[in-house]
Amino acid sequence: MHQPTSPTRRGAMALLAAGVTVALLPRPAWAQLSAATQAAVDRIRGSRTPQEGRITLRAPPIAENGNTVPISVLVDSPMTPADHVRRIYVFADKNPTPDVATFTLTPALGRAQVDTRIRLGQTQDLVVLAEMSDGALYMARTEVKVTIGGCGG
Amino acid sequence: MASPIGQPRVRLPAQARVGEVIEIRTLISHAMETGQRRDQAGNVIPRDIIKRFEAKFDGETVFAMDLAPAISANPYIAFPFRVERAGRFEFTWTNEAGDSRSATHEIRIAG
Amino acid sequence: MRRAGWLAGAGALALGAAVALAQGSPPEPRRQIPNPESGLNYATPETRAIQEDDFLNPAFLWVEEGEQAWNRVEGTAGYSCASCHQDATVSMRGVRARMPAYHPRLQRVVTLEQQVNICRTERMGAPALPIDSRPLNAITTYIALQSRGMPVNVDISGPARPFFDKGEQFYNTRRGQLDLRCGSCHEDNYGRYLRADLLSQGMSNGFPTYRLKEQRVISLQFRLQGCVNDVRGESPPMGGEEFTNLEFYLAWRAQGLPVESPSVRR
Amino acid sequence: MRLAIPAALALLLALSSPAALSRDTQLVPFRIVEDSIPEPLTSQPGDPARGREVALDRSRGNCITCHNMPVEADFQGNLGPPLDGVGERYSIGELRLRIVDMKRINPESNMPSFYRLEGLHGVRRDWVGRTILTAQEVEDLLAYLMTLR
Repeated sequence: MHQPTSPTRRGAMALLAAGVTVALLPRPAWAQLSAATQAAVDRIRGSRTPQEGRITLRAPPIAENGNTVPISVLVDSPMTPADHVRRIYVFADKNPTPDVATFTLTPALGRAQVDTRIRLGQTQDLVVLAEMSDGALYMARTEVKVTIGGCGG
Repeated sequence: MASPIGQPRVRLPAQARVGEVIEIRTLISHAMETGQRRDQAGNVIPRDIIKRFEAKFDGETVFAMDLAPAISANPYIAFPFRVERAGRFEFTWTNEAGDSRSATHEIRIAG
Repeated sequence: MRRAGWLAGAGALALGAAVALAQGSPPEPRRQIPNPESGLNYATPETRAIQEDDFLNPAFLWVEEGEQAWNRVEGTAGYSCASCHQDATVSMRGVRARMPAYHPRLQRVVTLEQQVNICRTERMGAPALPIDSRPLNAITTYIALQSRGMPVNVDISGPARPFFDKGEQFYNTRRGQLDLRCGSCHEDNYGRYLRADLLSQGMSNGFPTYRLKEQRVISLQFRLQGCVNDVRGESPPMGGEEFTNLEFYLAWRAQGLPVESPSVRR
Repeated sequence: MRLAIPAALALLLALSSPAALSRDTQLVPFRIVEDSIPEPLTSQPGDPARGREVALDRSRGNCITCHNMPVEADFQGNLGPPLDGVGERYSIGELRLRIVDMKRINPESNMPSFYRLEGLHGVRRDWVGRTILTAQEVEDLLAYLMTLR
């Protein structure tokens, strides 16, 4: 429907498009976190060690504006009373305060997925923890580059 | 002084098959003031956010979200729901002052 | 009374056209970008996805507010917008596509925002709403939505032409400490990156727009203020003559592009 | 009444023009020889480390907004040519004129004049009478650019 006509632009869009729509887990979940995020994660995990896997975290690799960044978290779970996702925690590692949201889920949902739009103050990692009904914890993280505007003002 | 919670928008199908997982999408008009911005005169704009969202089905909480100031203005929240019977959803947004706003939606079983 | 006003307006419009014909309008100017592209083409897939789904697009909160305002009686005359214009989905269809337009009685070009305020102050006995205020943006967003998909088609002929010319002059005047004209970015360099910003052609067919940065619906003239400010220029006021003429020129630059209001931009 | 206005104007001018003049005269004099300014604007030699900061600072040089630079930084602009090797392609005098006032070389250029006051239109109030860079910042920036070989 919208046909690009500018070759420079088309190249740029191809670059952008190449990184989009894929689920990302580009770095180990246990790479260094900011002190504030680490403290928040420690409060949740207690003595538990989060595992990798099960979480699909979708976020744009490049956010056009950090004030409105669409994100989606999908956790692989049957969502039955015996085996479901109880909570999903989202942190922005380098925001002034890392807390973004805590979701409380129940088996009634049928699928463990949440979508929202968040604010990121700068390029940073998004960190997600998922707590299962049996107490198991999973963790994922992905980097979102937040664009820097051209005009200095 | 919290500003009034704006108009909610909710989208979900009016009917679904038994066992079908539907998507519930919600949007509410709200500035989500972080408390870190200043107005033109240099005064801090007081923090004023939607703090909690709850979805109930026939009176039972099925989904909830605790929001921090890092949620964008006009919060968009979407989640799934497995339809087992006809019933009534109630969605409630509550700000830090304890004011809340609700919307209700019925769902029927198709066929 | 109301009808008489309409007729007088129509008469003046016809007269204006006749005068222009008699005097022979200057030829239609040639566009620097003959085949313009919407800013949508310069947005990331995520931003496009928000625009392309009316539920994801938060501007529809403004649309709903505007629809309520349309039917709300305000002012001393006891009228709402609907009192005169009835169903906006019928009466307002195409209006956004041909605004700004020459106003024969006021003998100048007026924007959609200004036309709403003219109705409010002259017909409804209600106060004018501040330019770019939430209630005004809600009404203009609701009105603009009724033209979605229709090609921008402003009339720059006849008595409108001097205002167009002034807008064009503003567009092409280098200003601010950075000494840039509008076209420095939006004609000479679209498709290139200014830091992370992929420069668009600066087409106005999506306004009012929901801007991700401001997290609200903004009017075109609010955006124009931002641009002038960014080149370290002293911005004219929103709603003033300079930006109104510039908005008129910008609409002509986007002639033929579909109205996308309310669009979503970074 | 009719007299009062010019009087007030004259007073206003008398009050404001010395300030404006003294700012104007802050521009250090320089001599253009062909397409270069051969002599430095300041007696203090440019500092490449400070110049690098100027080049990257959004509120000062902000070179990276329009030019690709040989530094680790996300989102480098491409309106102008890449700066890698610029210290080899031009003499320092040639670069000095290009930074001070590119429009002396190409009036159609969109590169801002970083050390010019006259001939600007509608400058924002807080920038009136000020150049984008100080003379010393120009020299620091040049010292950095000359390291790009």
